[in-house]
Amino acid sequence: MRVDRRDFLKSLGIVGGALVVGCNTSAPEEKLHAYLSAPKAVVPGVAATYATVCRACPAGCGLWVKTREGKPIKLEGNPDHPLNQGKLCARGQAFVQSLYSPRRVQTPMVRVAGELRPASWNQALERAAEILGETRCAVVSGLEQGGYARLLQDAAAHLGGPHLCFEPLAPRPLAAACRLLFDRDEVPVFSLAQADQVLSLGADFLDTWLSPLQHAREWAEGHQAEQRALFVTYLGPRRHLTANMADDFHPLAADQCGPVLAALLRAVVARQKPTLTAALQEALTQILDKAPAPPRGLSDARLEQITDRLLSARAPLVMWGGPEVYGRDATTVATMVLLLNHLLGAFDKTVFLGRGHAWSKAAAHATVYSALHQAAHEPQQAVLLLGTDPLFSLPGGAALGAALQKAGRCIALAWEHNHSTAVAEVVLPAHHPLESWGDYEVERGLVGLLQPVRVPLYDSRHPGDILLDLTTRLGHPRRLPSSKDYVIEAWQHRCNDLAPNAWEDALSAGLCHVPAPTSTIVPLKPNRLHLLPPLYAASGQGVDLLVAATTLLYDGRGAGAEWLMETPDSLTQCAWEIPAELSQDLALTLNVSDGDVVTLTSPHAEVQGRVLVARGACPNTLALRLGGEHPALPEEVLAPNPMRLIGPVFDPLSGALVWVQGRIGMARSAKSTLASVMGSPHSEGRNLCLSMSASDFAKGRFPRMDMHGEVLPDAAGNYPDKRYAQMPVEEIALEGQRPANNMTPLTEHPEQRWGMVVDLDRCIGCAACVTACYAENNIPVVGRAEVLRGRELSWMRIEQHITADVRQGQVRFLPIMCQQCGQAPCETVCPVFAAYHTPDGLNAQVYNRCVGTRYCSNNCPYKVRRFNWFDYPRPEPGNQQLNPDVTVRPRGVMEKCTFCVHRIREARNRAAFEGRPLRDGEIQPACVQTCPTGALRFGNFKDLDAEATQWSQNPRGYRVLDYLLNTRPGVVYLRKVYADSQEGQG
Amino acid sequence: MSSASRSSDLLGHFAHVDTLVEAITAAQANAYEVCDVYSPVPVEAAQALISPGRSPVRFVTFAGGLCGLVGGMGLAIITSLIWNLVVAGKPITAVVPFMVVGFEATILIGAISTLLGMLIFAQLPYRRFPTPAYRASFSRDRFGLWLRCAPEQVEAVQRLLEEAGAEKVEVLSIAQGGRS
Amino acid sequence: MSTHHPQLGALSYGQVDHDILATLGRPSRAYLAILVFCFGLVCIGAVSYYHLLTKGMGVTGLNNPVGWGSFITNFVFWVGIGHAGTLISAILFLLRVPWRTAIFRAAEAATVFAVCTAGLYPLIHVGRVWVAYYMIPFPTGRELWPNFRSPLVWDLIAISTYLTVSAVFFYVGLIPDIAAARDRAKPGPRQFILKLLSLGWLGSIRQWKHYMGAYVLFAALATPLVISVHSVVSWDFAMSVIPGWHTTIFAPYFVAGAILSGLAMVMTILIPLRRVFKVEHIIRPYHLESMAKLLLVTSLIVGYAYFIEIFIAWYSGNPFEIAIFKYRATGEYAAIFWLMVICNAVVPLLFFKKSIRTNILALFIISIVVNFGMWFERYNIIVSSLAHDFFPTAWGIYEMTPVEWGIMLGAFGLFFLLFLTFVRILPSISIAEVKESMPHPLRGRKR
Amino acid sequence: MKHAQLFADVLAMRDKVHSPRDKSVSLALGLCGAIGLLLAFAGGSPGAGWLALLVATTMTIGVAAVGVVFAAIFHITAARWGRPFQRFAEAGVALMPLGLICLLALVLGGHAWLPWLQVDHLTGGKHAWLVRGFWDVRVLLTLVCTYALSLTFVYYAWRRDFCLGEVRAAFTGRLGAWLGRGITDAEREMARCTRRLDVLAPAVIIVYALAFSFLAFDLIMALEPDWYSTLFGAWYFISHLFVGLAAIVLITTVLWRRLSLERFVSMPRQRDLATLLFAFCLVHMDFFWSQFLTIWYAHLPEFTFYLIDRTLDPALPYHHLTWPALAAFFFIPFGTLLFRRVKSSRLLLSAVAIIAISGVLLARFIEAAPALLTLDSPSVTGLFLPLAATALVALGVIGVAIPLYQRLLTSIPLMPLSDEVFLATQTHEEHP
Repeated sequence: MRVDRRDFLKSLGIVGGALVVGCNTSAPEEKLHAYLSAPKAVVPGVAATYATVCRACPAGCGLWVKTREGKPIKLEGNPDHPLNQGKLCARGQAFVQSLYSPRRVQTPMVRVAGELRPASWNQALERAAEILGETRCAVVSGLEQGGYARLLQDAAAHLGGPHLCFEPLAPRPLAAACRLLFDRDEVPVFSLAQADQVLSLGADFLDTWLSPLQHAREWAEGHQAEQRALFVTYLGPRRHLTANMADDFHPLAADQCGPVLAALLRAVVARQKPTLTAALQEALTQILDKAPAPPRGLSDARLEQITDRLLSARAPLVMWGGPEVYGRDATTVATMVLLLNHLLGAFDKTVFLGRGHAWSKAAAHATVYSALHQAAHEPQQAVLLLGTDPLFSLPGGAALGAALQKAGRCIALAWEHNHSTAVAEVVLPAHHPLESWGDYEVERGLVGLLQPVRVPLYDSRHPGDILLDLTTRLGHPRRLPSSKDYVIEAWQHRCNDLAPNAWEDALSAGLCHVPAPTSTIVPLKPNRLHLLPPLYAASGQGVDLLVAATTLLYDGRGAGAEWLMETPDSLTQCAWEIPAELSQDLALTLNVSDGDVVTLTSPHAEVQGRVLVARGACPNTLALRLGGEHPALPEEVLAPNPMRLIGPVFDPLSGALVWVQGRIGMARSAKSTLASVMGSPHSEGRNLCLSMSASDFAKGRFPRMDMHGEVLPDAAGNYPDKRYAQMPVEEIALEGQRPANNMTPLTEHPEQRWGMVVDLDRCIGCAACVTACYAENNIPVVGRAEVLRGRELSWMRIEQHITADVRQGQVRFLPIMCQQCGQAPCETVCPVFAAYHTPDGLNAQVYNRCVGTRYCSNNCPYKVRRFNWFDYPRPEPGNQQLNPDVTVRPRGVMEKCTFCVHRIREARNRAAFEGRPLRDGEIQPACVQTCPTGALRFGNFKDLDAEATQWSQNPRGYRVLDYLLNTRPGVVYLRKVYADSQEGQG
Repeated sequence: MSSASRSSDLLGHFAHVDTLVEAITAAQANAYEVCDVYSPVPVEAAQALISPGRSPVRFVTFAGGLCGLVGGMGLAIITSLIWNLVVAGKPITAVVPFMVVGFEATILIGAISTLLGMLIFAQLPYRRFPTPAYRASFSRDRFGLWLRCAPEQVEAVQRLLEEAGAEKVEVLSIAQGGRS
Repeated sequence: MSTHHPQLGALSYGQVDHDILATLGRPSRAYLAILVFCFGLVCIGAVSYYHLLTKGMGVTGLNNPVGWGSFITNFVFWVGIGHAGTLISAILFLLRVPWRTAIFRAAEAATVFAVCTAGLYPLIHVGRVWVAYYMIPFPTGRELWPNFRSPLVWDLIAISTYLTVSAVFFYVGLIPDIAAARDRAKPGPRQFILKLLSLGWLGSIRQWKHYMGAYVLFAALATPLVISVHSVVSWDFAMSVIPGWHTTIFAPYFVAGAILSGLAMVMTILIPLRRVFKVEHIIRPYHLESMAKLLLVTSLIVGYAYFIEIFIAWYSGNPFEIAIFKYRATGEYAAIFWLMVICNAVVPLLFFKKSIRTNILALFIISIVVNFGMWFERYNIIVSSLAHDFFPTAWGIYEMTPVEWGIMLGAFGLFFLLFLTFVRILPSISIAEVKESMPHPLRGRKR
Repeated sequence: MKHAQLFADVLAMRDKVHSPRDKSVSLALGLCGAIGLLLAFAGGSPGAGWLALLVATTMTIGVAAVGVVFAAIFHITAARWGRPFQRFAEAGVALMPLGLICLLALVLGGHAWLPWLQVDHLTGGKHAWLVRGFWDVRVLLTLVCTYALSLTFVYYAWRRDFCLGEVRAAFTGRLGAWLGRGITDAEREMARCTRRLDVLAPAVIIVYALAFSFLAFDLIMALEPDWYSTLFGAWYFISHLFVGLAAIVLITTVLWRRLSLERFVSMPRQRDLATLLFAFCLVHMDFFWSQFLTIWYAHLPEFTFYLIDRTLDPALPYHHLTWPALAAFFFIPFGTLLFRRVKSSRLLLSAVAIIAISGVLLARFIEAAPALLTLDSPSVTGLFLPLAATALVALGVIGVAIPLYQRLLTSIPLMPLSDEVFLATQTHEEHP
């Protein structure tokens, strides 16, 4: 109780503080522009939403920042942004946590006698200027494109060094290949929008590759069961989410992408010889002759299949990329990919050049590495790190770090402490992107605008302004007074809009979009192909080490956000765990099982990691996820940083890092347990996560659950048991009456019966919904120890099911949140009515009334209720993110999902206030709102025209365990429709 | 009162039930007033002579039980009507589960009223303890027969008691009107 | 209600009176030592609970699938113990079973104290004990009422009713004995208190009449109550939808189990008691053997339930039912399961042999074995079903933590502390009824 | 001295068992039965025949077995008051042949009525359990074994009486001769019988409980192959204990005047019997309630459909029978037996017994009917014929039972003369 009250007082304090601050700062001399209808000034209790850009990864999706009392509390996708169209991934959801990170740099710091000591801005800047004065300094920032980037370039020019955009996952080989083939140093834009056949070689396009949200959205559109236009084939060393969702999936060694492409090319060439120019043919032969053939681990029949699919495709698309496959021969392979796409006529259908994709600006790893190396070893060289942490993301970071610290010519502008700030001579606190002006041009003509959405938490400054300050101190006149002016200048230049308050409108919209010039087919210049090195085949002893980027941790920066660590990875079902994924054959030979600790040795380092046996991984591979050894991680998370295991080896042609460096040694060292949230993935013949074959779907033979389990209709389309469970709509028709399988009349819902439809066919397991739920509902983060005890508090979970019909190590995902049962077993057992059924069909949980008997949780068949075992700490400044609309639950009460009831109530009040009925789609729970593939739909089942209601009547629909328990859930699941082509394989 | 003032009391100590019963019968035959009989155990025979019939406590119990049933069901039904929340689609006035409440209440109130009934009819707690005729041995192994007669009959009664087999006969000296 | 007792013919009223009241004499050193030990246990329990109270439920081994653990196990266990008392005194009273008289007092005491102990557990186990009163039906300004559709509320009502009724029954039964004690007591505070407690009982024929009349009614009310109370406890589980919990046989099965455990506990207590208090001539092997027989019957019923549950699970073809029984027999809790079967359904079968039923040591050992067995039964039922219910993905494992052990020890300490204090203060064998069960002293006809 | 008189009285009872009207009564009842069967099988209501036969069978085999069970219970518990009723209880064995014949008929006709033969999706163990041949053998064996054990018990109980010379002399019939054969040392033989009884008594009870649980599963529960309930077996054998006790009450009250039982049974003892009936009425209801509440509350279709069909589906007529059945097997007996007046009046007591028995009969009917009958209309009239048939067949059983009973009652002493406990009750039995 006490703590409850304290929290309440705190939140009061926050509000009050906000008001005080709010007056003088959150409407500063430069006005912030709220989105359309939002109030101009901060009104307590009313959320103001601002548009900006997500900088959690280089994709540059549009953001809406929901602020209360001048504090950002929740990030949503910007519906008007063409890239993400209102959706947001888990990383985007968690981006707000980096604003409130406990590791924020709070004051300028200067190294004195080897120790970083707080200093005044002036001292720090003086020291920095001093360093810069006597050196040539490279400016290393994250990926930037636009006005701010221009500022950085100018500054770099003044400082006498280059401006490098460092992105660990930069697809340099593709850019290099483009240069070779088309004489353009750019990364083409890949789009699944029109594609009908997609072959992905390693590329995890649904969740980490280039522009995941966009790809995911396009995939969902093309792949939806009702009108399926898209077929995805995946070949690659790792079963990541994309592989898991692929219609046809086959594990393939990293170094076999080249040979496979070669084989495909050969096949294509064989078909198209007549149409090809002599030069091209000549070039092709040059490449293909260097290619070893045939590929290992892929049967000719399978290859045949794939080739046919590609050749018969209307708009094929071949994608390749990702750290798992970037090898010594990356450029060669990339070239082959582009060639194949070219020959398949994919250009301008699914592959676009000349869009000026931001990724093109990403610097080569080699360049960045050498910049750092010089700063470390050459007295005239310095480096200025701007927000990025190359020491964490580059091989040999540790050595570089030590040298840099010794050299003392490293200046770090950062908002969070990281490996680089640790070695810097001067550390200057920079604004968090949510605190700063800026812009980000995803591709030519699509400019996203950043605006500060809160008063800076600490004594930080805009990095751009800091640079301007420094250059001024060095005696270079400012071209423009501040970084904001650079942004405006760039905006004017790009979207020269002369309307009176165009700028304000642009800010409100968060972007300006000038349709990009549609590229014409760029002539292919085959004359330089002979420069390409031959394909490289891995050799030697040991295990293939695959460095992996994952949904939640991306290039490792995700590990900085608690939510992303607490959210279990859908594939590993582990929280607070970055396991070493071991292929099954290796697990057998090493005799290790999940949780065992193994020692990994490479020429460069020896590290330890917890094993997770990865079903469906390519034999003899060990995948290590980026994110290990992130400074934010607590001790007990035994996670190695894969970059330590590989050396600074770069592809000479593209300057890209060679990620696949071959073999490492491995030894079993100790027993331990994985912090898994999953009991058993095997469904044990329990019909929980259901699916059906595409052929059944085509024939309209929809299975239905009845008392005897899953039954198919007979020829006449009838089902044997009359007593099958009703679906929501039939049920609503029966309200007030007693259906055949009920002993009592059904409860009546006067106006609404809120419900959700979950399309298992669309769910890719990206866990954005789970993270969104954490963000929206003030769900405490419990940490690894508690997860091990089975005490995680997530209201929603993405379950992993291995059902009878899955193959090749794929798994099915089943998002489970409170089912809002019409006849909830949990309600009736509660002695105090803390759990009850609201008139609008929700399964309400009254926290104040809850005594904590935990009977409801016992009796909940879906096990979606969560108990507060302790009072969970919410340290400053993280508590500023708490959503004031949602109670912070005290120790000893049960909590659970209620379809974001506060949003429902708010919308209902608004509607009542405006004297109108609720509109369909007006209310969106956090999970539904953010789901990138639109797998979740929410609405009022009593409104037959509502989108959700329509979907709930889909014949694929079923309600989990309803046939057995008569719970009449408010959540309808639509079966996954799996491709028949998988039948009989694996 | 007036009769009491002229009456005198005798107490016979008995070691055996049959002698006690004999004495009671004789006393009643001679129309001596049997004030009370003390015994360490219930003696049906004696009771049949002194206060025949069954104890009326059972009616109190029955009434109590009935009230309990009605009260219990009533409580459950009325409260659920006052705070009519739907749980698990069960009816608001769900008689089936309320039966349990009704049953328990029946027993509870029934038992309590039984206790009250017993206390009332057995005059417990007995405020005027100990009565002049009560002896500690009556809670061990002796039976006490307390007779009252006119002063002139004292010897007769004494004889009667001794013949019946009283181990010892006391003539109680009671203050005038000490007992009524 | 005069069922003449075959074995007590030899004794006289006075002797009985003396021997039984003799148990209230000066306490021995050993007794005090045990008392102190029990108090120590209580302290351990208190400390553990304080830790729980200040830190939160998290200090237990409970987790998401397993919301109930040792606390509810102990709750059911103690309520079960609390059943022998009323069974022996009420049902056997109605059935006029002769061997009741010598032992029912101790049994009733055990009942009252066991139910008190049990009553603590729901409070210990709720997440917010400071609002536990929400469960009690009382009028508030906001007219909030408990949910009478919830088995927990039934439980609350049933247990409190049971406590009240058995306490009343216990006290009423004590009145004549308190009177006896009063009459032997030396003047002083003790006598004064006894005087108050005895309500001025005279043992006059009229008092006896209403007393006996009421006593039968108490028995008649208590009998269905005993059955209902543990049925209600069983319904805490049977009303749910959880495989292994939701099964119709639970009510009778739990009642039988409760009586089994209760009898076992009473035996465990009586056997040393009769020795220490030198009342072997009043509580005879005959009594213990009769209890052993009853114990055997209930153990057979429990065995029947075990068997039928598994058979029906197999017969049903319900994958969830089958899975849970497979899990119980082979999963993490298999040891508990098999111990349960052996202790409750196999070991008591030894009582078919007269030589064992009549061997005091064997009785004592087996009664303790059954006590353990019944604890395992509750643990097995509660934990295993929760650990593996519908969603394999949500399965989990529960293990007791030191805090829970501490609280459990505390409960045992409390129970024995109360009981031991009682046996020194008031007669733990009913004087009046032992006398009653003997043939009336008759001089026999003269002439 | 005293005993001689007692023996004389007991032996004299034999001649009072019969009365002139009995034959006609039993004939009339038997006729009812015949009509019932005719009506059932030829009455044009499919399934009614087997239904009637099934219900009658369950009741018959139940009553036949339960008598001995009570005898065994009396024997184990030192319950003195039950002794005078011992023989009347044991006489239940007279129904055993009839019960066996009925069951045999059911088994032979199994293909015509066993519903699970038509069901194709038998889940779980039912594949193995509900198999025709196995089922036949199982059901018959179960019953035969139970009966064999009961008969052994009864044999020793009666043989102990026949150790007494007077008894041997008095009963020279075939049964008597067999029971009394080869007795040389009466004392030792009696002791031996007693030892045997001590062992057999618990066995009888245990075997009864197990056997009848499984008969319940096989004969009644399996009629709805999709439905199952762990308590069903117990509920079934309890309800037959209830019926059996009611039958004992009925027989004794009917024969009371004829045999002038007040000679052996004082009014309080008669009330004790009534109280026991009351107790069983409560236990019976407790089991019903435990089963009903659990299903009602958790509300799982797997279980509820059974209740729905039988208690509230308006598309079926059975819900009309629910309350009558409840009233008959609980409310009426409970409401009446509360009162001493009813317990004391033999007339009222027998009436209550009859109502209770018919209540359980109705319950069995409701349990079995929906699975066996195919009704075209939800109107209760459709039930008239099957119900009437069932009732008539039941009467028929009684018709057949009467002479069997009398035959048996005339060939053994009606009081356990060799039972010290009984003799003790007779010596200092306090008189009303």
